[in-house]
Amino acid sequence: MNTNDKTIEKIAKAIIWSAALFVLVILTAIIAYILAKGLPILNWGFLTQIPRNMGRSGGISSTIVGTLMVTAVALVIAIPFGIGTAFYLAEYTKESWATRLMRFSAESLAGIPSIVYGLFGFIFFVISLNMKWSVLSGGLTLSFMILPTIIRTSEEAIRSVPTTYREVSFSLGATKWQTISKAVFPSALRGITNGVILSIGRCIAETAAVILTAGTALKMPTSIFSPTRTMAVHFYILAREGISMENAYGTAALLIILIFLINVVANAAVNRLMEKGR
Amino acid sequence: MVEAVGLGINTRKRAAIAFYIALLSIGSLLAGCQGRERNGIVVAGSTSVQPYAEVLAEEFAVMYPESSIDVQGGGSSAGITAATSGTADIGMSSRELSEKEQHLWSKEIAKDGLAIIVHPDNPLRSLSLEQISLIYSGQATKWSDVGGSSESKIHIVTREEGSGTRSAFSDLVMGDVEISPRAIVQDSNGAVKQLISDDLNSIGFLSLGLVDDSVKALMLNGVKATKENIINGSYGLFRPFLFVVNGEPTDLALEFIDFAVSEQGREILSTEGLIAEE
Amino acid sequence: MAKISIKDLKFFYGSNEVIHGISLDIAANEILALIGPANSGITTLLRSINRLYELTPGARMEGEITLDGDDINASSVSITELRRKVGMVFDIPTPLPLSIFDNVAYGPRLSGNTNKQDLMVIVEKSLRLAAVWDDVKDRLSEAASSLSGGQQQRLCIARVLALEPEVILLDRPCSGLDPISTTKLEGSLEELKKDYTIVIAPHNTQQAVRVSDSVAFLLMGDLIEAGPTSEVFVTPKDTRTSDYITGRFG
Amino acid sequence: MNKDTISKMVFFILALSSISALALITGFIFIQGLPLFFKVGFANIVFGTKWAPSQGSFGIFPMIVGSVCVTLGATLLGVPIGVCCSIFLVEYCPASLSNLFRPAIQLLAGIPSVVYGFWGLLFIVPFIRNNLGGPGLSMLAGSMILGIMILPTIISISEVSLKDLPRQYKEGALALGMTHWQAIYSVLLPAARSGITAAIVLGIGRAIGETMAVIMVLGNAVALPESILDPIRTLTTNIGIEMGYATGDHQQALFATGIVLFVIIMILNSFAQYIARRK
Repeated sequence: MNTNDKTIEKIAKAIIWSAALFVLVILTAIIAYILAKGLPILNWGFLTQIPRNMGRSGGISSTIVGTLMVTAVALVIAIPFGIGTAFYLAEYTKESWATRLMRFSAESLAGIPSIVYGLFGFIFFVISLNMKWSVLSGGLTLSFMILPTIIRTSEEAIRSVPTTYREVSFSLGATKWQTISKAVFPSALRGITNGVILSIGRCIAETAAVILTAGTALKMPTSIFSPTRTMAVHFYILAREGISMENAYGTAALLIILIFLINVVANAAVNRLMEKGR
Repeated sequence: MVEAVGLGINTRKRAAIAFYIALLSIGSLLAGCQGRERNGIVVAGSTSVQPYAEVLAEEFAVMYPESSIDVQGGGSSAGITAATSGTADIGMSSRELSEKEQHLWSKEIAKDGLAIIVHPDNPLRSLSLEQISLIYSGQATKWSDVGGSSESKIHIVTREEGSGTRSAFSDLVMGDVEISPRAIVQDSNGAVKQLISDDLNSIGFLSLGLVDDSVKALMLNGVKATKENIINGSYGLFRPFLFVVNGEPTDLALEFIDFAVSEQGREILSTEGLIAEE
Repeated sequence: MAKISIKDLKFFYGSNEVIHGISLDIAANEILALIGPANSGITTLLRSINRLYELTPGARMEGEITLDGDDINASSVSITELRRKVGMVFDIPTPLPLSIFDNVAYGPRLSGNTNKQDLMVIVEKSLRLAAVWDDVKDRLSEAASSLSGGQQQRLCIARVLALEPEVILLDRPCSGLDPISTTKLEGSLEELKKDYTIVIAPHNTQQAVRVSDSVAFLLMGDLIEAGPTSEVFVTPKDTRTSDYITGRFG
Repeated sequence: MNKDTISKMVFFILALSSISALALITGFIFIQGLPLFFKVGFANIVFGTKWAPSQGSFGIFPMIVGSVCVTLGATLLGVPIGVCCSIFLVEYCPASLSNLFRPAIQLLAGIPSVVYGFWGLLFIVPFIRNNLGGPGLSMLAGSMILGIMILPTIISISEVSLKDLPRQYKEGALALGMTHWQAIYSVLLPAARSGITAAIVLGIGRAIGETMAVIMVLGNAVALPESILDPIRTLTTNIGIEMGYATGDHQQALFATGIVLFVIIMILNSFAQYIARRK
């Protein structure tokens, strides 16, 4: 090793270390800043009271409920359709131009900006179908948004199940349905769950697609036809309009904690489920 | 142990299926109910009117605890569109109705001044309509062009296309002259105010009722932007705040509009800084 | 009557013919070894007996295979019934990602047997027959993948036995196993012969000599020679057979 | 009917519904947006420089330029840092640090984009205004925020593709007498090229599609920018800002903007598939 090599080695190492440090610093700066400003705001009252005076005072309970309702509607619709489609694509079709087209369109639609879904949802659900600003409109829009992601991740998970599992199951006299439900599905569960977790995160964090579909009402939603405001939208409006920085930070901190918890809890749940098998 | 394993899978699966069916049936049950509850209306539109409508709604709720009024932002044109399409029961507008919108029923609830605002530390105190128009058309680019001492570039801040405040500003100040495309566009009153309060070289326009210490309202030809000067006619920048309904208002919408223009309602609006006197 | 009778079997992957017309009878309660070098069509032959080849896109067979005199490709035959009658063990251990118990109970559960006591009886019997009960009896709810390779392969045999099949197909079942596991596995085959008809693709000719009653030698998709193991190995009729079993090629 | 037939039909119906839904949204956007292309003219929309929907001008060229410039800026900032960071995680990172690093990056990927935008408004915008001049709301601010936002995508995907390389690659390179860095630079990085490219394409996709964060920091002016300190508007923010108002031609113009976005994403996606296939 000559001296020149040594210098390059050192420089490269320095650059890579500083890039990593930079990322770590930025990460901490964003997360720590929001948490430091937001955590002191979080208390029982903040979580359980309805926002008052446009969110200037009171809590954020209705936006928490709104977020959960919109996300739930989106998942209830997108999960069965997404996973079902993935199984159909992976297990029931032969590779052809039609499946390639479907995969390409799912892939492309997964990349379409959420604002385009928002625009579509606003004109289609809210106005054309007269569903007005509601949990349902918002949830449907989000379900359209996450459907391609769920199809793609699930299909990938199903395809990565070893062929031997299917062969074993068939050789033991299983029907196609038994093979899919008893051998393929359990093995693909982890991948499918990862896709679903990803989608839950996207639903909760989404602003552009829900602001004009679910609406911005602060009242507690009473049914899926009530208009509502999700936490991310609430944060956007509070911060953007300068209504209340404290409550904005509190909302953001809660969002970050929520997303963190969903990752941790879901991962733990999947691990426990899978423990038996592997 | 062995039994427990076999049992576990089955019960869990059954529970999951049952839960899903329950969710779906709740969904369809809700869908079976007729739309939103009878005692609720949605008021949506201008972000300038929104805070005042919020206050009205809160007072209204004290008198009619059974009622539910959702106030949402979106912007004047959005509010008028929403009222036209039925997405909102009442639309809020901070500008006059255009020719195409004349078929709608509308009620003026108050008048509001339009303040030209700069950073509090900006030495400039007064501008003429022509000077404002020069700045916004992009012809005057430095403060010294309009009588200021600074050679710094002016950062023009405007609202987005469709905003009632922008439309009122265009009508009252610009006439046929276009606002420069180089102007910074902010999508709410709060965002304009925040930006002006941060940037020493910026200029913007804002609902007079929302002006506070963080920004400075300029005089127009030496006339202060105050309620009194608007009433006595010496300050000419003001526009109406309208409630817009598609067809004659009925039921709760009618009661709410009547409340807004009642003596009590006018008093509330007046206290909040609007010109609501008869 | 032969348990399984293969008449003029041809097999294609797309337009590529890999088996060129084989006829072969397999008697009940015997162990038949299919020997031959790689790419001779042995695995394909095994997979056509339980119609598992149908999973492979483009695979197609011609000719006739009968089980107890019934054409296995007849439209009246239920494919799941057929596969329950003709069990298969693969060349590598293939535990499903389930517990040991659930792996063995997989087949019985498919046919609707969910009674815990019944299942327990079947599982224990099958694991004992496959000579793996003592290794796993205390850890039935653990993941099957936690077992060693040899234990896994015997678990797979137990899983087939739990179906109470009539025929067992073994595709190089010992290829990944150590000598001790192989010996144990071969020992259990001797036991199983009493109740089942076994077709095995051994992983070498010595194993064929050790375990089989009769043997069939395949080469490049042709059946060269078939007969009782003692005859074929002692007095092969074809020079290619003698070349192969004496190790000149393969 | 047996369970097999039923399940196949159920799956088919689910798949058909999903595909119809995807077709619906695609069709809807095109049906809403295309008429304007015929009415106003393709060139007048895509290459027109004046956006004044109330006066019938629908030029979105400045927004296309805006989207491309901001995305390019984000890529220039985010890709080198992200790739370096993934090299760090695979090759240099002490185990104790990586246990902190990975969850943090996962978390960063999940933070709502509005939070990024707000953070940028608080720190990046004033920094640019005070040190570099201009209003602060600018292409540069947008590029920086997007550059940070695409880091998690780039880091996690390139990390996986580096990690999945056969161990022999590195061992072989070191056995030939290469230094650690030479092994990374001349063996590992080229071998992981397709994965890293996929990461970059995905990052670009995320940057082009982002809306709310950039509405807050870009300034949204509808003119062609003259410097990186000028406020600009992207295709997504154009929809985001005016979506609520839009009726008639204006609404169609926003759908037309959506179509342009759609086409850009399609091209990116085809490119990504081409890269993946070449692998």
